[in-house]
Amino acid sequence: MAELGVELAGVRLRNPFLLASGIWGESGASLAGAYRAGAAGVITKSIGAAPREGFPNPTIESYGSWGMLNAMGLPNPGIDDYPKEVEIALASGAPVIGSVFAGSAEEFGRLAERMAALGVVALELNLSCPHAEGFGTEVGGTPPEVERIVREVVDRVRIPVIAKITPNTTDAPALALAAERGGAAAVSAINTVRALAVDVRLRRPVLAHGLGGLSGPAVKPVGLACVWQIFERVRIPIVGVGGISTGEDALEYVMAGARALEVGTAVAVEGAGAFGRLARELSALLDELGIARLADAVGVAHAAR
Amino acid sequence: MAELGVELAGVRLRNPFLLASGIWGESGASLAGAYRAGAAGVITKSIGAAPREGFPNPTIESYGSWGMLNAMGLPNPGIDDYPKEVEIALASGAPVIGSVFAGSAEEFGRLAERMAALGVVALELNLSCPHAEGFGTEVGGTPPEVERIVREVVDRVRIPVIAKITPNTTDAPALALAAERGGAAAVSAINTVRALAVDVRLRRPVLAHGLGGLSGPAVKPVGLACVWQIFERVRIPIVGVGGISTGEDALEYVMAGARALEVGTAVAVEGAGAFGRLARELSALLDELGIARLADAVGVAHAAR
Amino acid sequence: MRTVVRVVERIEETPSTVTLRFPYAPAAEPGQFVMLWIPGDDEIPMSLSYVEGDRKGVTVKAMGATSRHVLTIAPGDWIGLRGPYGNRFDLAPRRLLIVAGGSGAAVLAPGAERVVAGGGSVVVALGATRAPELLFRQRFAEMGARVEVATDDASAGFAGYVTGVAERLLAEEPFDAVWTCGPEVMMRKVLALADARGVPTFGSTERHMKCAIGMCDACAFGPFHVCTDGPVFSSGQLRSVPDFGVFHRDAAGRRVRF
Amino acid sequence: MRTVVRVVERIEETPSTVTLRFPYAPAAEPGQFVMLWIPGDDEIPMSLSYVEGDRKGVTVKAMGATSRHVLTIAPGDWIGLRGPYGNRFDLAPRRLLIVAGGSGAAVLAPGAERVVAGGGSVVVALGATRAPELLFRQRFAEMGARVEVATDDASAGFAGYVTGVAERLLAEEPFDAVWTCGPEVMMRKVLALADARGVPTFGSTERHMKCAIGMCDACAFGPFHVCTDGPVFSSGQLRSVPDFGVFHRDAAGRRVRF
Ligand SMILES: Cc1cc2nc3c(=O)[nH]c(=O)nc-3n(C[C@H](O)[C@H](O)[C@H](O)COP(=O)(O)OP(=O)(O)OC[C@H]3O[C@@H](n4cnc5c(N)ncnc54)[C@H](O)[C@@H]3O)c2cc1C
Ligand SMILES: Cc1cc2nc3c(=O)[nH]c(=O)nc-3n(C[C@H](O)[C@H](O)[C@H](O)COP(=O)(O)OP(=O)(O)OC[C@H]3O[C@@H](n4cnc5c(N)ncnc54)[C@H](O)[C@@H]3O)c2cc1C
Ligand SMILES: Cc1cc2nc3c(=O)[nH]c(=O)nc-3n(C[C@H](O)[C@H](O)[C@H](O)COP(=O)(O)O)c2cc1C
Ligand SMILES: Cc1cc2nc3c(=O)[nH]c(=O)nc-3n(C[C@H](O)[C@H](O)[C@H](O)COP(=O)(O)O)c2cc1C
Ligand code: FES
Ligand code: FES
Repeated sequence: MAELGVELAGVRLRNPFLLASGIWGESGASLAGAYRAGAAGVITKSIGAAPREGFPNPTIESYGSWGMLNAMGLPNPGIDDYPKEVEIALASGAPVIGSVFAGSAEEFGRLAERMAALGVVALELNLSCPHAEGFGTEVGGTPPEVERIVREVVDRVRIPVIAKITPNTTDAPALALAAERGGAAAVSAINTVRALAVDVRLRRPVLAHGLGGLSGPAVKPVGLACVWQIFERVRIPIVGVGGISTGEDALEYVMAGARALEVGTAVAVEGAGAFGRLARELSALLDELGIARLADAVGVAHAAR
Repeated sequence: MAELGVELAGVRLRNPFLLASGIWGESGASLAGAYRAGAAGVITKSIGAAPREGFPNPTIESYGSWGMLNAMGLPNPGIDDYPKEVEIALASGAPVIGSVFAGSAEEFGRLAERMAALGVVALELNLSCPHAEGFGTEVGGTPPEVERIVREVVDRVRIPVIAKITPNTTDAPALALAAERGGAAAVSAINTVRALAVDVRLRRPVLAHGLGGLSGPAVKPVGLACVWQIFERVRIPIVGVGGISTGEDALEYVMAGARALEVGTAVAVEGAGAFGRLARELSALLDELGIARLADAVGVAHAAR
Repeated sequence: MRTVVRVVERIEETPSTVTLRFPYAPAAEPGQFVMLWIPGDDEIPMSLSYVEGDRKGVTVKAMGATSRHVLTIAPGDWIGLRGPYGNRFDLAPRRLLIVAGGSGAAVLAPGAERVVAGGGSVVVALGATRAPELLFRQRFAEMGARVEVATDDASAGFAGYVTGVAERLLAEEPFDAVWTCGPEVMMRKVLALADARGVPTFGSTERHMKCAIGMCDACAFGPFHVCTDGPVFSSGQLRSVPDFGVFHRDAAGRRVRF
Repeated sequence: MRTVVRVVERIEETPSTVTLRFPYAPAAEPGQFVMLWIPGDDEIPMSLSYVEGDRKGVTVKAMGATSRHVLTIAPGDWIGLRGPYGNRFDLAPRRLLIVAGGSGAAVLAPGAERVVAGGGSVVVALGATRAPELLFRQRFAEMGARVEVATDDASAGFAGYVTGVAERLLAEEPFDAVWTCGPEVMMRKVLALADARGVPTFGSTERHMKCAIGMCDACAFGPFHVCTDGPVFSSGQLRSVPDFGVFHRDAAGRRVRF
């Protein structure tokens, strides 16, 4: 049986699969459920300084099996109300990674301190939400912004900081390099891909917010390209995310350069059972290919070039 | 029966559907075939100054019904050998739009002059190929570059110039605005979305070039977002392209702001019959919705906001 | 996968409640809900009050801005739909007690019709603030159910909460199951009453919904998601959820006490 | 949709030609081809020389770098496959003449087997530079076809081009159809010979291929794409294409005279 355990920025994970931010992360019980079902760790919903209702509905549109469009608008209870959810999640034994978003480096720093104080094992900075005005890519879309925010946070907390990078850029590695310079322990890629749907009968965008972000199988090739390019230019570990729904998808990401993985849409589609299935599929695939430890496969596709 | 005809930058089109660049555009007979099958016009393969074999195979990977990955590497016979193909295409009566790519503004200008001299009705500048080193986004990925190239070409030809924009950017409207400033008569969006596939058994990228571009249904939401955003900021007409495979897809693009459309992957999947089907579907849909002229629907989804 | 259709019929059920009927082909079962999009306004969860055939229906009570907007929708207007989502009522009970408050009857009526059609007997304890607001009183009667009503203002039947009626019925008659939908404090009480008699309860719960596909966590209900694990939960599930009847979450995910 | 499999068998057919057999489930018909990926090298079009069941095969003649590389592949090595692509031979003929040159026999053999199995008679005019290069001479004989050979160096059969044999056969015997595959100049000659006798011809053509799905235009052949409209074309189609036997296109799409 292949060894699926990996170490990410000093955090030991029993397998590479983390619950992606924004899926099930509003409540501690849901986070705990993901861990109990087999996730190696869970990333909270991105939490901000104040409660936010997010955008009005419709907030999601499905494309059937290949993709999902959403513009939730970063709804979250706010950091003041969130501690009890983290507590419940931690009580399950799950390594919890706290995701935060903010409108400035200073605010990121303050939030990060508060999140870190809750006992999370690492932080993920959402620098990449493609649709919320004043947040996400609007504050973390360029290398200098990424570097400044990461540095501010790294200076204020003692736990590893993961910078989550947008695919809506000409140059993802430049953003990852900026995160590395700022002191990030890892980068995760990708957040959703900017997208839109129109209802021709109603002559309007489907989502209340208009623009949203695409996730699910259709973005796997996009995420793989980002991870691939980042791996060629940065040294810190990469967390691969985007469209992972089979063990083979997972291994594609690992061979492209990811050390750990996040799963979002597939968990929503299938339920928590997705974690167990992914681990079983990945394990069987590694055995078939004679790979003893998943960690040995990180980035190997680059050697073939 | 709804009126499908549109005018794009002074060119009258019998319907909005143009054959997208890179699909069937290497030979004049294929271009002529697309027009005879119902395309309103045809865009040539992107032609360069010298013949290019493109990347070795594998150059494409299919994701079944929802998408296609390619890294052709801009194979083309070169402008010296291309006149006879344009001649054959023009002989069919087709409005031919000449697509060119180059490594510098100066080279774009020279090529554009030669292409224009062949009698094409307009030029499309490929500023957006996501995978060929030294071309595409590498020379047309930033607003100043786009503006410089477009201006150079506009100064040297008398026919309308369409700038083809990349989706691999933080800010597509900024690129479109740059094209507008440079004197472009229209912008087209999108080219393919940067993407990658890994074969886990072979431990290598599937495409010989590694990185490629995603096309087909999966990129429709991405193309719609670009067209939507561009429409809000530029005045020149927009040509929508990316994942159009039904009449409803077409109307989504039009309502998001496109005045004409290009169809690529769907034509390859279905054959030339796709053009007739698209026109029939679009016409029936307009009738159902009581829209007398397609042109009346351009950008209407923005009014709902 | 969203469908946009034109409403074909509007029926005023009570002064504050309207049924909209529309063509919608996807197969649905009693207990399931759709996301109902009012173009230009919000998209809100609505149980299917008519599940059979291609002409489905929802029955909407005016609560806030969007539901009030729904009441102004006329035949010919466009609505957006996705679903059906969620689980369904188990239709096995032969002697069924239904306890409905407010708009709760909307989700309970289709299942009651199926139970009656299958030869079961159904008794409905139907509550409202006042007599004209008693939803589906006639529909329940017409399907062959026995209806016992309760109104807060004593304008019809038992004067007070419908749980009073339920308590009496449970004491008087044997039931295989209780189905309930209404204010959660009411449902909590129903659960306690039925538990005391050892009758299994199935409650249809409501939580704030956004995605409706088990993704966003807005509808978190203890370890469950109402949109995919519910909306119908069994006694055992309801008892296991500390939130039940105690707090729900607002659009931001904050806990709000009932 | 690409499949990566391990080669299970390697058969040396001639000094320059090797057959690889491998597990590949997708159904295929005589005339169709696959894109054969040699990892780390190119991906090239190859007719299926074995189409039946799950154990398909290709028969590759060394032409340039990649096909030479194929000859070094051993059982256990990985290859990539996609397809089958393209059209198929019409298997109706009862009296079939096959004219094969070079590696052309690879695509013709599976169809010949089917025709013989269906009770038809098959005569094969098989050409090569020299006797050991006569591809599938034994396979044709074993299936029950009559084989008449031609070699450039007179080491077996008719001394000269296989079209010489074809010309004689067409003069001597009645045929319902001619199938041909080989150098295009040869096929052009075969078409002329068959036309002169009024026998319909089906030629399997080759053009540079990249996408193999009718997208990139690399395989443009007059108004056709060899990958999707061919590779098998009828006499009428072949006559209508000015390119046939005159020019093909290189990897850049430039016209190259034969
Ligand atoms: C599974 C389910 C089935 C339902 N079935 C019916 C039904 O058949 N008939 C009926 O009249 N009502 C039903 N509801 C309740 C209905 O969704 C709310 O009444 C409606 O959303 C109120 O919207 P509003 O904008 O008018 O009210 P608001 O002023 O926005 O709020 C009034 C109340 O409705 C709740 N609410 C608002 N938006 C949502 C939302 N997106 N999801 C859930 N609750 C929301 C609020 O939390 C508040 O408690 C159902 C709810 C759920 C979860
Ligand atoms: C539909 C089809 C079926 C074929 N079936 C067979 C077969 O069963 N057996 C067999 O031995 N050969 C077959 N071929 C020919 C085979 O594909 C070429 O011999 C092979 O591609 C040569 O590659 P190379 O790198 O060794 O040669 P190179 O040195 O690259 O070139 C040698 C010749 O092969 C041609 N060639 C190279 N690459 C390609 C390509 N991607 N597509 C088409 N032609 C190419 C060149 O144009 C040149 O004429 C078939 C070709 C086609 C189009
Ligand atoms: C409904 C939804 C909500 C999301 N919310 C967040 C969020 O709050 N913070 C964040 O960093 N990413 C968020 N994401 C992005 C995911 O974490 C993930 O990067 C993306 O969905 C791609 O992965 P997937 O294809 O596995 O879903 C959200 C995605 C979805 C679909
Ligand atoms: C095989 C292939 C080759 C392409 N070649 C070119 C090209 O040469 N120049 C160009 O501007 N776009 C090229 N494109 C991009 C298409 O023109 C189009 O922008 C893209 O495929 C999205 O549209 P679709 O989803 O309808 O295919 C190519 C696309 C494909 C799939
Ligand atoms: S409404 Fe999103 S998880 Fe239930
Ligand atoms: S090989 Fe691309 S069109 Fe035939």
